[in-house]
Amino acid sequence: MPEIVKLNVGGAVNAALARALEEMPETLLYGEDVGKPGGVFGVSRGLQKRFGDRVFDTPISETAMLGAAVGAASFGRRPIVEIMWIDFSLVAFDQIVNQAANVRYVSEGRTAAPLTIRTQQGTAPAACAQHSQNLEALLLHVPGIRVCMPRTAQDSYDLLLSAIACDDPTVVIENRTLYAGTKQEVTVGQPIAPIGGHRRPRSGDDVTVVTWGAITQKVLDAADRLEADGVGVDVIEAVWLNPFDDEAVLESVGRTGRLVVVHEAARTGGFGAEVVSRVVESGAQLAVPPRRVALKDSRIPSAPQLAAALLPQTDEIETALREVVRS
Amino acid sequence: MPEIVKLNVGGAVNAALARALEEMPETLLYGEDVGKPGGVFGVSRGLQKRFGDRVFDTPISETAMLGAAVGAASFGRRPIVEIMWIDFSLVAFDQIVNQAANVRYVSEGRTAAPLTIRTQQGTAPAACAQHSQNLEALLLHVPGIRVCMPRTAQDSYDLLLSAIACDDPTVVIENRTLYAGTKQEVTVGQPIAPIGGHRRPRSGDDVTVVTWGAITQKVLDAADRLEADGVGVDVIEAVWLNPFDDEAVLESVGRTGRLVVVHEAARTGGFGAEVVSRVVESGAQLAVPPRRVALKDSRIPSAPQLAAALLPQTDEIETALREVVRS
Amino acid sequence: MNDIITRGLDDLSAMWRIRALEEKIRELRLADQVVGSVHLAIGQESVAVGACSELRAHDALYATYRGHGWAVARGVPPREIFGEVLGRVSGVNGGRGGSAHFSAPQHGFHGENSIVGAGAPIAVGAALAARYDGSGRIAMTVFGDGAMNQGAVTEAMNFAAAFGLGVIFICENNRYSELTPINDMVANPDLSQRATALGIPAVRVDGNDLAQVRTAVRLSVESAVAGRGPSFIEAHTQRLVGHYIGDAEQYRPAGELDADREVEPIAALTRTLLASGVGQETLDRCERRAREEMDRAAAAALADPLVDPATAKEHLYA
Amino acid sequence: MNDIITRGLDDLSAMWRIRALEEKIRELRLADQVVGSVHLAIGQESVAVGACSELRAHDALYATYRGHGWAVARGVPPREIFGEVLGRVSGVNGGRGGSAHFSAPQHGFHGENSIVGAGAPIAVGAALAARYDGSGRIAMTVFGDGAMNQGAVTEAMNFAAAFGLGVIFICENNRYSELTPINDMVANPDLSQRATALGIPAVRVDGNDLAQVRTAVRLSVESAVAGRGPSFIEAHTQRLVGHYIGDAEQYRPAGELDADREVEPIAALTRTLLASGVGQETLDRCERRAREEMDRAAAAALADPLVDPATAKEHLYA
Ligand SMILES: Cc1ncc(C[n+]2csc(CCOP(=O)(O)OP(=O)(O)O)c2C)c(N)n1
Ligand SMILES: Cc1ncc(C[n+]2csc(CCOP(=O)(O)OP(=O)(O)O)c2C)c(N)n1
Ligand SMILES: [Mg+2]
Ligand SMILES: [Mg+2]
Repeated sequence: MPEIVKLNVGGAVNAALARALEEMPETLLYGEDVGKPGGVFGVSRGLQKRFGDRVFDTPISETAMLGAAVGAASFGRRPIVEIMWIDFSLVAFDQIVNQAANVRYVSEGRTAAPLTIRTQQGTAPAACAQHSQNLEALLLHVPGIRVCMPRTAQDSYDLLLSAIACDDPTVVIENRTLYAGTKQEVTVGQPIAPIGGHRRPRSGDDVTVVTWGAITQKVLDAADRLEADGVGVDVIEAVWLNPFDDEAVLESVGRTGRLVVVHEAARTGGFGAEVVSRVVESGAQLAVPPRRVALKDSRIPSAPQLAAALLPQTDEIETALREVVRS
Repeated sequence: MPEIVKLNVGGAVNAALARALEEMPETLLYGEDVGKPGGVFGVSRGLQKRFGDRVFDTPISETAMLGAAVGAASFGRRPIVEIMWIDFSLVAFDQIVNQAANVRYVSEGRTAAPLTIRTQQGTAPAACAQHSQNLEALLLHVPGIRVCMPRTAQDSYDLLLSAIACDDPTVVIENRTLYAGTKQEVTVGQPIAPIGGHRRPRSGDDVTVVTWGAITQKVLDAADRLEADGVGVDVIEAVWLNPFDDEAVLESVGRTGRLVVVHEAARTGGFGAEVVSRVVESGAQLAVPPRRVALKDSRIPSAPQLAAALLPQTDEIETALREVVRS
Repeated sequence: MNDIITRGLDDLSAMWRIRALEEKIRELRLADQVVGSVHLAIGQESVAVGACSELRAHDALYATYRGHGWAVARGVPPREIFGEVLGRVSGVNGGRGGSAHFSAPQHGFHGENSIVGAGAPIAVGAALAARYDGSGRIAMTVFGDGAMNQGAVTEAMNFAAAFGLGVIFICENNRYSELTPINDMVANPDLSQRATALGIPAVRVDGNDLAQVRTAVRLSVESAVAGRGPSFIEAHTQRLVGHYIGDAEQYRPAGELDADREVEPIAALTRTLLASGVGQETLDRCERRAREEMDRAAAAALADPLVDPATAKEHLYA
Repeated sequence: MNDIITRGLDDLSAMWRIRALEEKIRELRLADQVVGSVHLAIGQESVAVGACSELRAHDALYATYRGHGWAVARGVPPREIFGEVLGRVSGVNGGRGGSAHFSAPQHGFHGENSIVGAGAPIAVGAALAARYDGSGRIAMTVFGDGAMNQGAVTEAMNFAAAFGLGVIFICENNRYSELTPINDMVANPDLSQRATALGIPAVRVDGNDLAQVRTAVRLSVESAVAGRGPSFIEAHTQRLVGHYIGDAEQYRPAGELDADREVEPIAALTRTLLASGVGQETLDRCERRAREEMDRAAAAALADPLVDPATAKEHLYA
């Protein structure tokens, strides 16, 4: 019984969590302030009331939270754990990399860890260096962990459900600056899709942009500016980063012969390098060298004007696109 | 008073530590079993006897160990902390990424964290999945952290001293399979070099290989096989990964027009992608698409025959080189 | 006036300086002149004032994101704090730290930390350094009740205990970790017992009582200086505001805030001083002077130039 | 024979099975038939035998890299353990886990863990699941003295305590963490007090005394089943061998090993049974049968085919 409702991103996450708790009795939802208070971003509001002790608050113990998820998952539960900021996952990275990622492989498939880590990342004004990082690349270097980064309300709903239904440890990386945005039409209640795939919020034949996360909006703004000048930008939004949709990217680059990758994470060692590498290794013919637009390698200063100087901005993306198209 | 002595890699590390403790009274050396027992690999043997309480054992508390290094470093000490296996750094990744890396930048240069993390990584037969990872790429995505990977006895000595003398947090990633190797001639007592630079253990004009760490030996073996057929392989060993010596790589690729990157770490999101990206972004003309040879994305199984099937082997490197040269 | 009253007025002024600074920051935040996340310690001032009054200039303090008051108590100039949260050149870290992550080592304020529990191991390092440099420095680290459940804090306490390092661990138990009551997250509400179990002398004090805080800290300093290692102080306190600005505080039981306002340290000390015969206008002057100082400091900081974005890439490496 | 003697002989046999398995693995390791890191628990068998005898089939056990004995005590067939460390198809995880990281959930053995302390939070999850599935399952996690200093263990204990989860924490205090005495790394050698401070009932037992281990575990199981939450048991024990094969054991004070050999559980129980009138040949038979079983199992595993490298990429994802 699919249905169209108006939800902002936070509401869409809430709706997806509610549906998962409703339809999958094996789900648990927990994290710091997730239960009674309904989450520091209000995203789990009302769920404890509705689902009782399957939704609960935890001590500030990320290692225990994630370890407990690994254990509960191997006994038929499907835990959904909120790590309030991706930066905090670093106090418990062992449980993701050395524990969750190994469960299925090392046990030769005898055990599994169908758990979902919901977290959020990104820069916001004056959030401070320890609350500003974009760390998807760390997770993407860990075989065994699935990763997605929804942006729209629809994807925030859909991808979270796909992640929860997925039988492997999956990290859903949201962005707190999007939660309270305007309401969008979201189709809810559709069958849950398997993980994987991409989105193409703009299409064009002149240059391919691969991007993901909140910065996609800046890419779209830049694309609109080029569009106004008759330049067609093919924007591949890699909402799933593991599995990554190589084919979509290669098909697009095959048409455009030009590639720009944009991410908010630090340039060096970011996943943009992987995308560039896969494209050039494929033998795709590029008319001009590929480009990455990303955080200039740095820590993130609190003062907004300083951070802005380091982060990729619409103008910088536009310039990169124009240069690539021009050459 | 430079002098040539015969040391294996473990001995070279020991000699470098002894020299640092001797010449830099502000150094401290600590870690689990590092003091009295002299390290589980014997690498710090004799140092506690010689340098007293500046060399000590610690509880199994990596977070406390690294946090204490950050604190002590800001008060004029120069701590050298051993993290026994790089895999264990994940229980304390916060102290590296959110703490050590931020000290200088966030304080606007008022505070510094001149600490060295000595660790080792790599695959060894039946080491198990939690003692086998090559994780340099995680650190290389963290602005603010310097990283090197010595392999020869000479570099194990030289780079460690450069790292210790460096005024930023630096991770020296050794490889336990090399410690007990045969003794090599090592020049000790030279002035300590600044961080940075590369090595070129083979030179040639037909294909460039960029590699680092223990697997360099397999690259050299493969290069020798090609050499026998008159194919010149230019091997750039990136002993320093941050700072990375772009120029050396671009110069080599400029001559050869062919690039292969080899690392033991997992392929996806490995630092090989960064190297490939930097080369192609530079506009370097490649005659054939670049190639990466790396761990097939996987956890590492204990059984040696299984692990061998996933790890890059000399044959595979040789094949990649031949294919690249042939095309 | 006798000594007790003089000290009382000094304390009152010290607390008012913190509260006035924080209320000013709140005002600027609500006016969107300050942006981002701001964590106030309104109601908790006595712990910072009492503890810092027992530290020596060369001791090292490590605080959390809720650290403005501790910085003020350590002597960080208010204009530099305002400048910091406003991204001005006068900012103590040129705007790079911000409200939740600034430091001023020149004032013995070795920084806030926005990762729960992460400051504790770092403070241990400051005490470790003192073993070798002959400075006699001790380190103090302050964190909340919730931080006790973060593994880093236990590791830090054990490390300090095992090596007899001069660290004072102060747990400001304000009953809540963000929006969640600490007593729902532990089986034993006496958090100090965790330190005892690690071999660390531990006490629980009424954090609203400056004398209790001072005595506990003084004994801890003496113990550390004498080489007897770390101490732990659980100081019961309360925050009279939300965890962050905008916190709807729905987690508070009815009447709690009213009761807290009765016992909070500025109200309590004001009452005591009044009962000791100090005149209302003397007390009011403490508040007024503090507010005037902070108004001036904020105005000065607002008039300071913004940090130049061209400097954003500096100081990543030596 | 009376019941006590019967039980004693069963226990002796159970301990001999573990020791014989481990000595066989050591032999294979020294002959380079087994490769890599191997951690033996020779001397510690009584803790595993006593604790596992009180668990029910559906309970979940989490061990460390030093876990062979716990696996045997849980009922994992020796041939599958030998197969595992030898990389054979008969291996309980097809050689992917190896000596230090294998698991056999079908026997309630939810795995070894080679990260110190990391198994404890995972065990908490098994108990958490039991809250919802009506299974009545309880979880047991065993770790060493050194693991107490890893933050994960405190976090796990508090998590279990706060939520009243049915977890039994067993700390095998064998006096050493690798090559370092635990008493040099803590200020308070009574590790059980850390659990008490978290609100967890805790006891210290002589791990060489099967009756003490059993009683402590039985009470803990009862308490967990009754919904009274976690328990903590510090079992004092000793390893008669190095931390790893090849450990020179220079850290041992003179005479320590001789004293340990006097009290170690197989020697102790053998003495008791002799004193109770059991004949030497009956006791010898326990040992001989165990050794024969393990020789057979090892031989069978050695004859099993190696796992096919072509399967190496399987099972990364669902
Ligand atoms: C490792 C980590 N987990 C979670 C958070 C989010 N967080 C910030 S403050 C806080 C509550 C801390 O409570 P408490 O320790 O009692 O200190 P208080 O804020 O009450 O002063 C939490 C959960 C964080 N910053 N770091
Ligand atoms: C997080 C982490 N740090 C360090 C190690 C290396 N290590 C393996 S076993 C061990 C000693 C553990 O001692 P204890 O907990 O007493 O257990 P025991 O080995 O005595 O059974 C250490 C330090 C590790 N595996 N994981
Ligand atoms: Mg609190
Ligand atoms: Mg031990």
